[in-house]
Amino acid sequence: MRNFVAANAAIGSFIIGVLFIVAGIGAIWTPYDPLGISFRDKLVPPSPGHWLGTDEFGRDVVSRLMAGAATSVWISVTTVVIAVTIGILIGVTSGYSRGWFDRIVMSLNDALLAFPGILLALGLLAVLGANKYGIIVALGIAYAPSVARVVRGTVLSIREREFIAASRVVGNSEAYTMMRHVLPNCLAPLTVLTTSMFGWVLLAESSLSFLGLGVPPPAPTWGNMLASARPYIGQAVWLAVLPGLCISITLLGINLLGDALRDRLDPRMRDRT
Amino acid sequence: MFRRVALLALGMLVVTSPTFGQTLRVALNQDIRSSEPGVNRDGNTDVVMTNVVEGLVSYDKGGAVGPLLAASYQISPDGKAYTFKLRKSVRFHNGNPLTAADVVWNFDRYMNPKTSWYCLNDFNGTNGTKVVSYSAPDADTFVLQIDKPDALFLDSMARTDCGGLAIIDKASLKPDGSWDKPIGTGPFIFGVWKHGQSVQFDAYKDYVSPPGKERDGFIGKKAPLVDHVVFMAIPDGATVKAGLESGEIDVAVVPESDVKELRANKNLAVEVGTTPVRNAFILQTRDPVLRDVRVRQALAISLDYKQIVDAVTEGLGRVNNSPVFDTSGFFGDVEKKGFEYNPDKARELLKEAGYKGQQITVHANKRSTVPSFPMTVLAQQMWQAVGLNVNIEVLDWPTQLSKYGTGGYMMQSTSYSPRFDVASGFEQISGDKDKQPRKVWDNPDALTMIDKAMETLDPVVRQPIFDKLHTMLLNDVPIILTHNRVACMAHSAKVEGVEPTSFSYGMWGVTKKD
Amino acid sequence: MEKNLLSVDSLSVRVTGIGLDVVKNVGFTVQAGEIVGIVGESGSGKTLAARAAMGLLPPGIATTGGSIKFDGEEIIGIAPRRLRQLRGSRIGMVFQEPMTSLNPSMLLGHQLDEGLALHRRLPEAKRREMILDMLQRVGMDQPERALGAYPHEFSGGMRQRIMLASVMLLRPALLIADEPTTALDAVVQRDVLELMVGLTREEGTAVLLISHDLGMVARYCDRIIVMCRGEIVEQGKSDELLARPKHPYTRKLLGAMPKRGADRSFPKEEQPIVSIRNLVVEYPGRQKLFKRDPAHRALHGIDLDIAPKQVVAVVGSSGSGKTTLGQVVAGLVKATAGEVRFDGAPIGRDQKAYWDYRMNCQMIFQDPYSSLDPRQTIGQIVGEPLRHVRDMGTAAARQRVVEVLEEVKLGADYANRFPHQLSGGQRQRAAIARAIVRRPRFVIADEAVSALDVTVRAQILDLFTELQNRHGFSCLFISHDLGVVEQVADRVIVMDKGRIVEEGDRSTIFDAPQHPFTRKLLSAVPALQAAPGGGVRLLWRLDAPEGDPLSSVQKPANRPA
Amino acid sequence: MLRFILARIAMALPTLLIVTVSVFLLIRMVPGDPAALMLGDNADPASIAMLHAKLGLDKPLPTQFAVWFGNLLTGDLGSSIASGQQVLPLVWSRFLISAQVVVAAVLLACAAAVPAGVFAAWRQNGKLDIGCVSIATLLMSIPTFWLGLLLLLFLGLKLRWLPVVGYVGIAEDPWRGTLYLIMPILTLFLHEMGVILRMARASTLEVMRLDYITHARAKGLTEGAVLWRHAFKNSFGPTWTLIGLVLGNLLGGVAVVETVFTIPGIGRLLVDAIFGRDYPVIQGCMLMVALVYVVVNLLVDLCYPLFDPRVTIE
Repeated sequence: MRNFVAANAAIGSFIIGVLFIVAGIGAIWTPYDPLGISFRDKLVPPSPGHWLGTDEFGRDVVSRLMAGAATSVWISVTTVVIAVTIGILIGVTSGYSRGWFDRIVMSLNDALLAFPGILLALGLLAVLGANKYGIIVALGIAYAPSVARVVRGTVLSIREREFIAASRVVGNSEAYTMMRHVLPNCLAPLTVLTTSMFGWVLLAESSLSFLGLGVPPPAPTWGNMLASARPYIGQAVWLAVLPGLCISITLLGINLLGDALRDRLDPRMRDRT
Repeated sequence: MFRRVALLALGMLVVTSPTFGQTLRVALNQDIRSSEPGVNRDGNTDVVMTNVVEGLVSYDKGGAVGPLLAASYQISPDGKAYTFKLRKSVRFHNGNPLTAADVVWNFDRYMNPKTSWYCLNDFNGTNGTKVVSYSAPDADTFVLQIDKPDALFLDSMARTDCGGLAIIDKASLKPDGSWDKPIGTGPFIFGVWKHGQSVQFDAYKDYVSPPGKERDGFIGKKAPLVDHVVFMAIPDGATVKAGLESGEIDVAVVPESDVKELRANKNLAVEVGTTPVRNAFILQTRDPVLRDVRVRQALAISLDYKQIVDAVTEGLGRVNNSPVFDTSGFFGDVEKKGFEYNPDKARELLKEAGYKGQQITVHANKRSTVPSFPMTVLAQQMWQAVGLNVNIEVLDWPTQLSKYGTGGYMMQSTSYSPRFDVASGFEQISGDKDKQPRKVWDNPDALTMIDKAMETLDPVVRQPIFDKLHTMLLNDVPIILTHNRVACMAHSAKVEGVEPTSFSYGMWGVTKKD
Repeated sequence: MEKNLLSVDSLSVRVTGIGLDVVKNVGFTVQAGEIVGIVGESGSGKTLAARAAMGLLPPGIATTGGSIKFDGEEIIGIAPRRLRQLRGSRIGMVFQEPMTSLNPSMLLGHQLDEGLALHRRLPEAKRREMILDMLQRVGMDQPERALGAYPHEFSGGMRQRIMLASVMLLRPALLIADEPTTALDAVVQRDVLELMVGLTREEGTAVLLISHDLGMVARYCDRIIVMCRGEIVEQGKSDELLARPKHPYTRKLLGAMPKRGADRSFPKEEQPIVSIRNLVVEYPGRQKLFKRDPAHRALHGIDLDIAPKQVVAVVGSSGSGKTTLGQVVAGLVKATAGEVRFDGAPIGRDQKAYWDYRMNCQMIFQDPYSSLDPRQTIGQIVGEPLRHVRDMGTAAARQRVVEVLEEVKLGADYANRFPHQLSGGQRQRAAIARAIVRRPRFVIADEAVSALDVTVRAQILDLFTELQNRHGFSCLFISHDLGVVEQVADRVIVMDKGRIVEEGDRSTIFDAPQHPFTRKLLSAVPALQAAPGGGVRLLWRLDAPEGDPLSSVQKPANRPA
Repeated sequence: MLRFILARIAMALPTLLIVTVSVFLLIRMVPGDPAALMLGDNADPASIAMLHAKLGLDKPLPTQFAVWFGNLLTGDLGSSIASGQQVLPLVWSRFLISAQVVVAAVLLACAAAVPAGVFAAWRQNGKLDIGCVSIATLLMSIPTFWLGLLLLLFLGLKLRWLPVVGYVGIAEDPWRGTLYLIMPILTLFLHEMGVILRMARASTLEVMRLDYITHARAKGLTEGAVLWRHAFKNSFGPTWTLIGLVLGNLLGGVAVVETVFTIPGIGRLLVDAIFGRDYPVIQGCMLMVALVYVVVNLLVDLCYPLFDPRVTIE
């Protein structure tokens, strides 16, 4: 099992590492122009010229997958950063202050949780303009409540630990205690959450794109590639299979990595017993 | 014992499949909006409902108006009085005979604002012609007065979006006056409607066909040749294709891109035809950049239309830069001449206009029924090739439409709904932008000419006007029309009689072999 | 020669994943009806050695050699079916943690009946009768009601009795008791042990009692086995082993038992450094939808004076309010009424007095695993209180941290380590360093040594006494452990249910207790008296007071020590 | 009990109110006008004004909300702009269709995943465990829309085992109705099975460490009895909460699967209503979704004491 865990961690890190490298390359260089159309090369099956074939506009699928990786990774990372930042702010203040402030913030939070992301995304997209920034803000706001919940829970449990009392006895102010002792100790569970959330956001972006609410074409993301491949599923199977495969493999990597992180971080979380 | 089992099995069959006989399954990309013609509608609903209801007049396949429930009609010399003679022995689906009194009752209903008839403003004087009075002098005669001569009045009566002024039986309403379901005179009876899923029509065995030897648009020979037609709402194109291949769908409108693949399947056939739907890029002539006609001209002549149309229609469509649809009688040599593809000249024009790479944003949408998105993607590359900095913004359709309605765009890739009358087709895009921001062409000369064309139906008067308008439009470039929609009807090889036009969902005259 | 009921021979147990031997070549025997104790500190392998006898090693840990014979039958490699027949029926087991050793989601009646139904073919009515009878014998007031209840409805002591009942129902030949009372209060601890010993004597069941508490084991066991780091270092008859320990480790264990320190006297007229007047703490009841639960009063008007340089101990069982008292005095909990004065100034009203007090009052917490921020280095943790010392530069602060770390015998190089890299004792040293780094005049120690192993506890107590003598801070020492209190306290305050029931000098309280509650507390704890030859003698301070619910249960014969 | 339910509902009311108000505002902030959509390129100002008046969209926003909210209190959610159907029966009937898919999938997933998870935990680190965890992680990583597409391609088009088009209610035609539901249920089932299996395994592992499991073994119980009577029931709490969450989320958000398999459920109704700017339907759907979320959570909490008697409902 030890080997299994280690192997999983290695596979997970490898997949995510490759993803980031591909995304990094895809952001600056791709074999073909991911937006460059070519009438003659429509729906070319995988071949030496186009390793993974071309799509309905004759655009090279490898290039689009790479550029899509760049967009997807960029969106996911930025979204997670936004969600985590907002979530931490809300979670820590509400968890640490408790009382009526906590109650109000948390009922707002619950309302947001009960709100389907798709509607929120559409609304914000329309207000912010249909581009990837809209998606980022919308998903960021949609996922911040989950972070806030976890952070608040962690804060509540950390508050009860004796080193917080110790800090107060020393004469430290509440704000200092929060910044210096509470916040750093929230980070371990947050790391695990952040990893999983990276996967959720990737999936959410793909789902939204699939429903036609995501990053608008022609800019490629895996989700909208998959969505626009649907009509060609009979003629050009690779178009539908490849982006889905990319999403699945990435999610697998994230899940494996998340598990490994949880295994690594949990014993320390439990060291109070 | 064995017989009892067999009987039982038969009994189960009866329970599980309530419909007997020939059933034609037709895919719709969206459920019909309502069963109330001309009130709660969209393009699909209009045509689907022509299976059930009929008006006094309607279109033939060339877009000319002809009698449907009327046997004939006469227009008074002053052009203000219309007299319709009704066809004899026409009965509603519930067996009631059609009389002129029914027509009066229907007009009462449509002209009542409470009905919220879609075309009320085109008949009550708000947007032009006003119906002054109507009456039924005898059971077969209906007389109607309008306030001024209007060459297009019959066309308005035939308009499918107005419900074709469908004549329905009083029993279509519930006792409280609210809508129940349409009891019309069409070849099919409105059957079970499962909202969001499917609507079933059953053959009207006692249907009396209008005169004619063969099918002719919405008129001509009409007869229900299958027992049932089920229109199934399937929004997803891939699913539709799968359904055609598996035999679960008999008839469907398919995108051009599927034609080749489907034709390769020997169980399927595809009919192709063109419709008066016009696909276009529209340009905001009041935009700081596009105000300069040279920039607009450059945009127009930097496109290789043949390549774009071939690409988006898979070689099935024809380039048409004119608002006159290419199957119209008015589509002549002048109209055939469109924009001249000349990238070098486009670059020159841009230079003259002092264009310095200002960004031009084109709104497009990804609705599967229109080529808005692929057209824009293809055009973008050609525009970029001559140095136009064009950016695509994909919007959802309601958003694009609301920007269209307020004129809040630089360019949009859009499609115009069919107008069988060519003058109406011009009127659709032209008008005073101050009053109606959605209008794209506000050249005052053009507006005067369009008004003149609407006063008559005489081709000798009209043709030169349309020719002139077409030429002016090519010069002004408020709109870049590319081609008329290609209708591709895929159907099972067992099915015959499908017509791939605007009338495609009219299922009379269609047969299905076992 | 008596027949061996259990005989373990050169047993080795290994953590297979990392190849660590946790029990090495251990051999011992248990005879029928005998009570044998295994004593050792955490990590000594005592629990694993005993569990191996039932084939109940946790996953990832396995026997690698030796033999275990129960009633002549080899346990290692036995068929699972046969092993299951032995378990419960012939060998029973009682666990340490009463909170987790009963299934929380199963009715007690079912849990008690489960083993009985499995091993004894008896009609249901008969089984029920047996269960009720056994519950009565373990001192349940309403056995009938207990059958239809869930474990969480009972206190820890009660649960341990139920546990005992469920095991003894089957009259096993051997009972393995793994720290059966460690998690309980001293008073309850004694009750449960007496009950266990009484019951097993009656049924003739042999007991293998595993404990870290040498005093307790010596009190009840015929023979004692001492384990250290997986090996048996010494075994023998209880009184002999106590009186004449041979192995140095045994001697070290005995030496670590708390002993009364030297008496100190304090001038009466001096102004108390901290004085508490009429202190009341109420916790508001939970807010329900339309009303509030009644408030819970944790402290009922406490008065208390602490003289300079004096160590005042507060003792009491759990729920007595002693921890709340410490928290109020430390300023962690707000008092509902009453006041705390520092140097005569009430700290509640005067900002300056409060800050003065804050600077001079520090606290040592119970759990060294929770009281140190896991994300900071020991240096940061210890140095943190110096932030508030005016006119102390960074260099001076660093110097002070090093000084203090050396004082608590950690050494300067510990400053860069993180808490999880330290052992429990080292962490508690760091916690003490943090408490004294600002040279406070008053320290609150809340169960400061309760979580530590016996030998470590002795070292920490010595360190504490040494520091207290050197720096002369006053101390409020909160503990449930009378032995520890006897070692360090100058004055003792006995609390029960939020009130002070008795207070006085150490010798008065320990030698001439007045209040029945104090007497009961004392009676539960054994004391050791140094005996010639480096050994000790075991003494019970007092007999169980009258009216003890256990007096009906037959008590073991009091063997002379 | 009743009091607890009332209290929970009282607590949920602000949440519902916030959802209601924000949906109302948000959807109206989005550009697009239902009247313009109905009129298409024939949208002259007079006709739009007429339609607005008919739909009540000409009034100021607070008035519109007051009217809608007032009707809501009388149980009237208005009628769809697009189809004219009453919103309440429309939303309810679509919800039932979604619920039938979701509940079936989740029940099946539980039936398969919970025992598998418990067994995997029992055989921790064994081959069975590693196999289960690997499969679960893999299943969890496949997005439902892709999984659905692959199933459609394989089971529907290649093998022709199952129909790919349309939907028939179970009530009208049990046999064909079932055939249509197999693929969507299978898709959701596979995905949720991964999630639930991991949770069941993790929480069983937590419990397996506790003394009462050793105690049960020490009584001589068979491994089966230990596992089911002692481990399973105590470990089911967290899994149960997760199942509640999954149910609550799925019931409001199976739009993707419904789109792939053309099932007229509430998710697709919502998406269609959004694209059609059908305000009353959007509001009705959202209210329903939020309500379902609240009710499912309430039911989960009410059932919790069955698995853990320490949790009481008061």
